[in-house]
Amino acid sequence: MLEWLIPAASTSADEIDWLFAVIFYTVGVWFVVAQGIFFGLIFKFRRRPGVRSLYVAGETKDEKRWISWPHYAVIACDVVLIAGAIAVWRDVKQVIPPPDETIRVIAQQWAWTFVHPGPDRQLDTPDDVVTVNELHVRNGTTYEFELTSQDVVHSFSIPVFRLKQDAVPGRMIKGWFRPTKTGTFDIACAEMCGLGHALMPAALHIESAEEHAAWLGEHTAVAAAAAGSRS
Amino acid sequence: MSSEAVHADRAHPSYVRIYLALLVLLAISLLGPMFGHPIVTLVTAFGIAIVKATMVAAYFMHLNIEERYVWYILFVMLGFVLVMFAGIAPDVMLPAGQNWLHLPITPPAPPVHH
Amino acid sequence: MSHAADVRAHVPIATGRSATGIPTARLAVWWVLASEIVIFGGLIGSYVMLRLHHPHWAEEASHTNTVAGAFNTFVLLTSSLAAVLAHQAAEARNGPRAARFLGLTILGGLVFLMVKSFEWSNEIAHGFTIFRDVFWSYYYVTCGLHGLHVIVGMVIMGIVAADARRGRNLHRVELIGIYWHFVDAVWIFLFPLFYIAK
Amino acid sequence: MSMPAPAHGAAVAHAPESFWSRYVFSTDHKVIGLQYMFTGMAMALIGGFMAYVFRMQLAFPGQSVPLYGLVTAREYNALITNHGSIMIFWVSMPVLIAGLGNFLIPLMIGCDDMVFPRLNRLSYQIFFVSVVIILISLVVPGGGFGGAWTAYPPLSASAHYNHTPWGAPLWLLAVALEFVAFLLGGINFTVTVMNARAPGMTAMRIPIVVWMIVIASLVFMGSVGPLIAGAVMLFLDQTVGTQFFDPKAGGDPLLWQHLFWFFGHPEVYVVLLPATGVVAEVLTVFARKKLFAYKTILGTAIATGIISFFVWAHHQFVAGIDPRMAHLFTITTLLISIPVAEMLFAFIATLYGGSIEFATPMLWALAFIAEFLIGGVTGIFLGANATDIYLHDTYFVVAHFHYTFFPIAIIGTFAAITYWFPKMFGRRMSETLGKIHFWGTVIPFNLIFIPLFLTGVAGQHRRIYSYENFPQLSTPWLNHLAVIATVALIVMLAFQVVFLVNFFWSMRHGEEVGANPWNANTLEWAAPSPPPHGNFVTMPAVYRGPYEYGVPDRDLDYWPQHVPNQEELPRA
Repeated sequence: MLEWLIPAASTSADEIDWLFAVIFYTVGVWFVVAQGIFFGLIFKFRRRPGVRSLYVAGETKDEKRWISWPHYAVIACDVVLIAGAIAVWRDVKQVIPPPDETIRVIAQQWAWTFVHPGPDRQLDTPDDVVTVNELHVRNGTTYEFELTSQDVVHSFSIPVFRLKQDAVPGRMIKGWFRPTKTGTFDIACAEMCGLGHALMPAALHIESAEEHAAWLGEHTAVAAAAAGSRS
Repeated sequence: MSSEAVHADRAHPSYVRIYLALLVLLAISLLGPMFGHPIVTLVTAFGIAIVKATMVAAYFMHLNIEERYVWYILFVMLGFVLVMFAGIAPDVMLPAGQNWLHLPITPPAPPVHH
Repeated sequence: MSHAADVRAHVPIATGRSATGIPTARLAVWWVLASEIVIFGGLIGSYVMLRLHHPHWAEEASHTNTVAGAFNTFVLLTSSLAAVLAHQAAEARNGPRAARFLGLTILGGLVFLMVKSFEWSNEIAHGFTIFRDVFWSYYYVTCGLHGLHVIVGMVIMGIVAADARRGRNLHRVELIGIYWHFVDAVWIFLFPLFYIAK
Repeated sequence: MSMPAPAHGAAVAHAPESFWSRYVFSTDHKVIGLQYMFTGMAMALIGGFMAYVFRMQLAFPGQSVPLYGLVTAREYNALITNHGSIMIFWVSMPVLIAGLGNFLIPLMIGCDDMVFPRLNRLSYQIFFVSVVIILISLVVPGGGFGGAWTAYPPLSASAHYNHTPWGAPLWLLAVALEFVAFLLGGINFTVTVMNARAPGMTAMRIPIVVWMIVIASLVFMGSVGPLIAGAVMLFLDQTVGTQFFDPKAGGDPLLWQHLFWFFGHPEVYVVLLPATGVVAEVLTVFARKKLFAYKTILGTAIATGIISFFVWAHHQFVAGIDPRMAHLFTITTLLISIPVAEMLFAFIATLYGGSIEFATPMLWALAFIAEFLIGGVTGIFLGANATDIYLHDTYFVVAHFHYTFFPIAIIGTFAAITYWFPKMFGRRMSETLGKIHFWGTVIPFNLIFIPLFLTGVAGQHRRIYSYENFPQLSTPWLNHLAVIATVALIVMLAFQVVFLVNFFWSMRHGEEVGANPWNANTLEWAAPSPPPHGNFVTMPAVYRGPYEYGVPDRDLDYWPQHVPNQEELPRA
């Protein structure tokens, strides 16, 4: 149901959207029932002349079941939701599938630097493509990212991937995504990082294999030329 | 206030003897590192610190004759500290974990001796 | 008694009640110590984590002065003994004797602070300042916070001793003693943490 | 009227006092409670004005805000940071814990004052200094601190990053002083309730609200210590240049996050519990019902307090903590829903068989339950680690948070003020104005935050002063939602004028009432309205629990705690 509001463009997004829906319907039922009983009681037991309130201590087992049964039901729902949350988290954050490519993401006040592995699909080779505030990925490819920060805490957030990971200075954090839809989307910083926090947008370009190869070709040529002129 | 009455009536233990025991423990904790074995040092340093602190609490702070729940209050607070430690240590204490690692730092150079 | 004096001397009925059996003031001291446990616990806990994280801190720790630390432990233990003897004297309603023992305790605190300042000035002179490494930041901040507690304890103890000499508020001798023993117990842990484990 | 032995309270009550010693440097718990409450209300106006300014910026970015002017990014950051800090530390805490605790605890447990009146006064004075400091921090060179109320280092640790060389340390100093004030106050509350109860006031006869304030004080005491230590470290980082949280030197930014949230999450329950206590008192009085399952409610409160120490890292699921730890914290977080839900069930069950009168305090109490349910169920989305990846730091969090804190700090407070106003000032507030104010607050409140749930789910991040740079996150319909929220906020703020008029008018001109206008059972209603210094004419003793409403075979449908079993009150 999240796709009604924002497109889902990665495998993780589908899983998270599924969990969101499960939680939504579970707590939705609770919410409707609880509010229904609540307002029903308010209406039924509004003050009427000559009617005295009942004396119910709620201490006997017989009376307590009115709260202990819902209590057990809450526990049951919690168990289901915990299981769902753990399963999805495991897939999304904990276990990184064997990646096709690795990209490096470096956050700083107030820009994103992306190191793409280039046509050879290996990082730290001469054909790496370094861009600022612009990330190009190939549709249907499993990417691992290595996230670091140069100064303060930032957060690497791609809403269409349902991806969010803080970039913490002093540590390198890995994650992964696998795009499923082409297009251009927003990347944002989601953690307060100073005056320019709102000025950290980056563009995510998810391209088909051909488009991506063309883009890489363009940029590796530029990179190679730059490297050549420098040497 | 019955406990006040109990307080006034009870015989004080020999505080000097407890004090001497504490000094002996202090000496042991100083001798511990001389064995050169890390586990011995750990036990003589921190094991004995716990014993000493318990003795001070029990005899000098009179927790041994105080209402029992004061112990509980203090231990619950210690428990919260342990919970805090257990929750934080996997991130701060370990050099790396699942999908993350601390980037290396350069330790400070030895100071220049004048 | 005039009205103004009456207001000043007024003690609420509440203060004299003791539903738990523990006198109100002593119960409050226990709660103060309970909240102090988490403050020192937070500081020491973070120190231990980072200490185990950084292997080079052992090297830094080897520059602390174990002899001075051990001597200070001895001084604090001795001052605690004086504090507990003061309490014993106060329970026997012997105010002047309690005041003399409290004086000894304050003296112990003074010696502790003098040794500490000797240590610190020595270390700073050798380049081990608070800025050198996070280890030293913890060293100065933890011992500094503890030292602050020593100073506060000495000031309060001076007030209590002055009262006790005139035989007033003798129950406070026990309260300040409990606080002092707690400060002592904290030091008992700081000593191995900063001076022995190397 | 029989007077107690004049050596105690009563004699002092009539001692002549100057304005200063009576209202400013008083040691009377009621005066100190009202000082906290008025200070909190004044700060609420400041925090509300801040909300108005940044909501205007969000609805109409880049346009001059009436009564303020243009909002720069720096000012926006300072506004949201201080809105959050002020509303939590200088509104919720002083009003719900310190204000209500001071005013109610001695009255409700039947004694003449706190056990340490001068410590109590000191606690307010420290608090007042912290208020002055936080207000000064807003106008110093560089502006107020803008690193969010969580103050994550290294941003908060160095002016090089946050560009507020004065604002950041002053903010931290104010927060730390506020902690010290509430630590002193909490110790005082706890010792008072433990030791100074009236004869017969056994543990199971203490009104729930007193229990809640004590549990909250203890949770605060147990959780704030590490953050006080952390605040010392961060303050040194900011001012003298140590590197406790600087990763380049071996410090760890995550350490602060942990220390902060180890306190920050229990803090939610620190303010929640007193508010639920208020709701319990009001529900029973206006439904004329015994509280359903007193012991269970008490048990859930204690369980909530304890579990709250095990959940903090759910604020940090995507902050770089080890992903395996996130599982543990998800489990504990969803577990904490169990006692809280059960407490709400018990409140709802209390209504069963009642005779519900819709007086203003009751409306507020009922609104608390209805609105807090929304806050509770949306919390599940954030407690589940997987959905939190997406929702973390979006407006969904903001909306969820306000659906918990608004019922706590605003609705709960209004329930308390309207309910205890007759006791505080000896007069009634206007019911008509009260009801206008109620609907004028609750309806706009929902119109503010339901749109924010939607913008959050659509991906809008919080703490962004303008979305113009994000083509996907500034679509027209998201902007419409922002405008709806902002207009609703302005309407809600406007309706607060009704409350202020009602409050100050009723203080002088409201209908005078006797000691027990609501026919309630708890001990504070046995004291005159307003109670004199020393509270009770005769120190009361307690014969039964606080919620004996509708007892069969009695003429009256209430049975005050201090009335001996044989005695009947004259018919009201």
